[in-house]
Amino acid sequence: MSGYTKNELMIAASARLLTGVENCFVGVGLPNIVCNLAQRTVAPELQLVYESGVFGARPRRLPLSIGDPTLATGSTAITSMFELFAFYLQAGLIDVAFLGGAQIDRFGNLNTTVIGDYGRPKVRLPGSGGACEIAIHARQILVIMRQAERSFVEELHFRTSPGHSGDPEHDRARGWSGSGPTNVVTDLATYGFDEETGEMTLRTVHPGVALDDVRANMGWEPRVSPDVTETPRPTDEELRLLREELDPQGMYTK
Amino acid sequence: MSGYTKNELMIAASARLLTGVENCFVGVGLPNIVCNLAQRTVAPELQLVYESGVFGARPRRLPLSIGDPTLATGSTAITSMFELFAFYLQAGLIDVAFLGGAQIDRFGNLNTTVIGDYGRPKVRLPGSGGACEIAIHARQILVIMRQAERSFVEELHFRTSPGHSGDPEHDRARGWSGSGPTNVVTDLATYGFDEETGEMTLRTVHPGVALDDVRANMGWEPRVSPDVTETPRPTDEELRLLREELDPQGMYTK
Amino acid sequence: MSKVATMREAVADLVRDGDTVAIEGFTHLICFAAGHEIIRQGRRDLTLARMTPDVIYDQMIGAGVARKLIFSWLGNPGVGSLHAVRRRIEDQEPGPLDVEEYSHFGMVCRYVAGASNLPFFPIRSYFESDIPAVNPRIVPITSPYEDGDEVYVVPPLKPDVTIVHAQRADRDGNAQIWGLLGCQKEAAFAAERVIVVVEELVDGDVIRRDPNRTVIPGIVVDAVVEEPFACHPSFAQGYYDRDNAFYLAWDAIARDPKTLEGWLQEWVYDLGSHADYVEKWGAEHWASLKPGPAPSGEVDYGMYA
Amino acid sequence: MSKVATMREAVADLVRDGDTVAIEGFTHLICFAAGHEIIRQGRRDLTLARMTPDVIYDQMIGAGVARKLIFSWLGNPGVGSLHAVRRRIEDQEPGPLDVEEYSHFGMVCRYVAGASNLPFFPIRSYFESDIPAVNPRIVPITSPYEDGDEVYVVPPLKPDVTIVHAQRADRDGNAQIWGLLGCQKEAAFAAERVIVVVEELVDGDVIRRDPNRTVIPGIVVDAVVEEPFACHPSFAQGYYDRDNAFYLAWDAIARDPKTLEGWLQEWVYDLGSHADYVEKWGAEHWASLKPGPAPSGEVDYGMYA
Repeated sequence: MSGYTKNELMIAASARLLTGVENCFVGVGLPNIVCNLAQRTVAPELQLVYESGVFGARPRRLPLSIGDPTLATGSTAITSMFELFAFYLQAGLIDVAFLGGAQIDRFGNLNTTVIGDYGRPKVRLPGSGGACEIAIHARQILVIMRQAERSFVEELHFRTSPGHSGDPEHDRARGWSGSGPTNVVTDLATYGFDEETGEMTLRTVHPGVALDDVRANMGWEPRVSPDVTETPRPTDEELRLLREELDPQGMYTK
Repeated sequence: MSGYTKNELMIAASARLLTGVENCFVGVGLPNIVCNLAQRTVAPELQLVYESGVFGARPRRLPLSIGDPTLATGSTAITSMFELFAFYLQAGLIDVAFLGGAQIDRFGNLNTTVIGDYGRPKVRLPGSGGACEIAIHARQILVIMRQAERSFVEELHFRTSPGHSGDPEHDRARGWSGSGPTNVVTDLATYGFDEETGEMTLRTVHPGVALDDVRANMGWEPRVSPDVTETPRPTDEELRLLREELDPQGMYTK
Repeated sequence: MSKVATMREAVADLVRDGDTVAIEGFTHLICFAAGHEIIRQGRRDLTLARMTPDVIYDQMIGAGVARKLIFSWLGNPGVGSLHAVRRRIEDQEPGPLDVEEYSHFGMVCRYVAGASNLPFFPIRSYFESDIPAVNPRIVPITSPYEDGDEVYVVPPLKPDVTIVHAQRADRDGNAQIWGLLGCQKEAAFAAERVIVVVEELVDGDVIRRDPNRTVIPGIVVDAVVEEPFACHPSFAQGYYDRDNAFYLAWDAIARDPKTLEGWLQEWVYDLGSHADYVEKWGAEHWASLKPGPAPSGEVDYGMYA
Repeated sequence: MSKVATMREAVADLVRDGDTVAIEGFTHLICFAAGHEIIRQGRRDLTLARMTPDVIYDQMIGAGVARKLIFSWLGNPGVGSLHAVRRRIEDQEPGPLDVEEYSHFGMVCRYVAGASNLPFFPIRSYFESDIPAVNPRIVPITSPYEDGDEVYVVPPLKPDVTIVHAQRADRDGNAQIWGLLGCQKEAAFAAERVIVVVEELVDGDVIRRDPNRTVIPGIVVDAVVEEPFACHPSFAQGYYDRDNAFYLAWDAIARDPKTLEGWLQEWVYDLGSHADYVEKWGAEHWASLKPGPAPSGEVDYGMYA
């Protein structure tokens, strides 16, 4: 089992960030697998929350969408979306949420709206969904994205969801329940954010990836942690869970 | 059956005001009997709505309070009080509501808060409850009160719930769903409100009551309709329903 | 993680002198047993919040636990007055009581704002009423849109402790309620600490079979107390009836401070717990309050595996 | 008073050219059959509102019914893009489409404001986002209280017509939903006219046995349509599964305007009604989407006579 895919590494690295977390806003795709893996390893108490209004979901199959019927059956509570956003999210009850996007900047601001000009976009992306308020109010934001020069950019085409302001004096005003993005996991490396400046900071580089590969795939010169290390590989147990229990068809792990 | 009590007359007169009405905010006591009588006579489609959050109640017994369990069982819908006040009442879906109070003035403004000074009241009354917003948003307000000089007053000690402003130019601003008080039924007479001035206007005097009795029991010289008549007596069928079906113990009709 | 506690433990741990306490429930599911335990433990200087203070707050205020009352309708529903509260306000006897009053919708929206982390909540009420004149926390603001409509706003209400009763909950505090819902959900989400008292503690699977029935999720709950008949003389839909005779009797009890004190001595101080109260009323009384059956029927969520 | 109608009648009576139409349902209970009937009846110049336009609005916009879209997340959930909508926006092909966009919470609060007769609704979102810069209807206001917090407000959304699907309703339109609730209640209360489509028309007594399950009361409903499988390829909890294979297939269908047009011809224009659509998919398909049982259990409301 010593071999593993890039996705398996990203999933395992992300799951470990959930150590001890009690609840998490889950998206579909990778975040869903990440949460399922964390529940079976580092966060046995983890409750899955979906913006569709489900709390404490126990999906019996891999959901294709965040509104899959398997999320409702057997969950702890189903609530209107108003209550989910107002009473749970805006009130600061959500510990962790996953976000991603077409573009991210060095302060963790995200673009999920357009590539090009808003009025006549080159690519019309989905828009905010709940991302704007999730970025503001989830206690902690984890970002999972593939890394490339066109997505890790010096300047966003559109700021859909706020990260850090870059201004330590005025970061995350009162009334924002969350502390913003804390980690980014890509297919090349993992990053944290500097507590002072809010700037994305390289923490670990994946096995087999050179620091220059990381630099070549982003639009700015990254701040590098003085104690940068290699990202830990997935353990045999993590790989077994992923392959045998969570995604036997390899929908998300290949 | 030619004899009847004052309450029976008030109930019958009030019930006839509900002719064809589709839904009504019900209080306990007289309004509850009034609505039940109307359902069996002039308003067979009438839905009973309670501010406790019940729509389409079918009480199997006379409820002592607006939160009686008999109101919930077998009703059409139960809703949170937020939704009842916001989506039903404030949105203008309630056709008729009953209000009363310790004091009423000539424009139908009501006091249910204090007798005397607010800071050190002679009598501390219950306060608004839902009355303030009901007065603003129910399409039509019916008032049932015993008439006396101390309760039909020139000047309220406290205006809890607005009636008409007395200023035809600025009565019932935009955003108010209701048209205000339209009728008052007392133990002596019934009143409407002048469409121009919003002033309470004597319409009918109960059998056996002299116009001077009516005048003697209010704090201002009432406007009198040119075609003032005698209040119709309860019919035999109304009395039968009240005595045999709706209130056999005479809790409210005696 | 189990949050199960006794009423004594829950009140001792979570209700502190000087707290703002909301025991909510609109006529339905008013947790009298929690109020009695707060009296028994001698809490003082509480600010008591409730839409309808009801007999429970007349008892608590009569027992001297509160310095302030936040409310929207002050009466004994279907009966008349709350005499202990009136004595404090009208005669300042045995001392004054601060009051802060709203309309029902205003109180509900205060809880909604508190639950939602909003600095204010807009409502179309209070127009041409004297209520804002005696409560400066109700203020007008103007719509920033073309309409320019003026509305009033109320501030968030965030109790230190909210205590609600539910028919059932699991050990994590996921609570299900049917019948009148009042504003318990909003009051619970708005609070810093939450005690859920239930008629029955049930397995988590019972909750998960009908997740749409869950009104208060365990995530906001600090303690779950199983205490049958805890709402008496209020009621629990499907479990027992409202004891209207007691509501009527309370009027006479509370009219005189001496009879009120005697009642508190006999029914609260002299008893160790709500279990003693249930026993003192006797099995016959509880049998008389039991309703007939009216089953909801069931729906199918479907198994999607 | 019975409000029962066929889908053809309901759409003919209640959906008019130029209307703002909201077919709501978050992933769950999206009434595709109503969208197809609107296409079939050739409505034009609609403003379509939905949190998640989903494949239903890709089909309707592909068919040319709309001039404007109000939304918060524009995608094929779990799959990718809505190609017909993207062509209108990116290439203005076959013509431009006005867009007005919010976040999810903003859209929900627009419906809440619309349902509540409020001129605006405050939310703590949009801070440091570019969304307000491209949507001038999202504006900042300041709390009148000591905190002085700045929040954003959104305006009410009051659709001319809201169409929602429910598992069941009675003939007066009292509708019950379980599983995901989305914002259907708020969208229905906000609308001038409401069509409720159901899997099953039931006796009023079924509704009255469990009044807490009622999500939309008949008082706001203009027409009730019984139309089984009306949500396909979306789903009805407990009745049929989401047809994920169709959502995946739609990606290829909609990528090319010609295949999209062919699909509309075959599956909408050439069929007289949703019953034909159900028949064309065939019994085996519906059997494959049927979930196993997962009963809710029942509760007791108690008979208080």
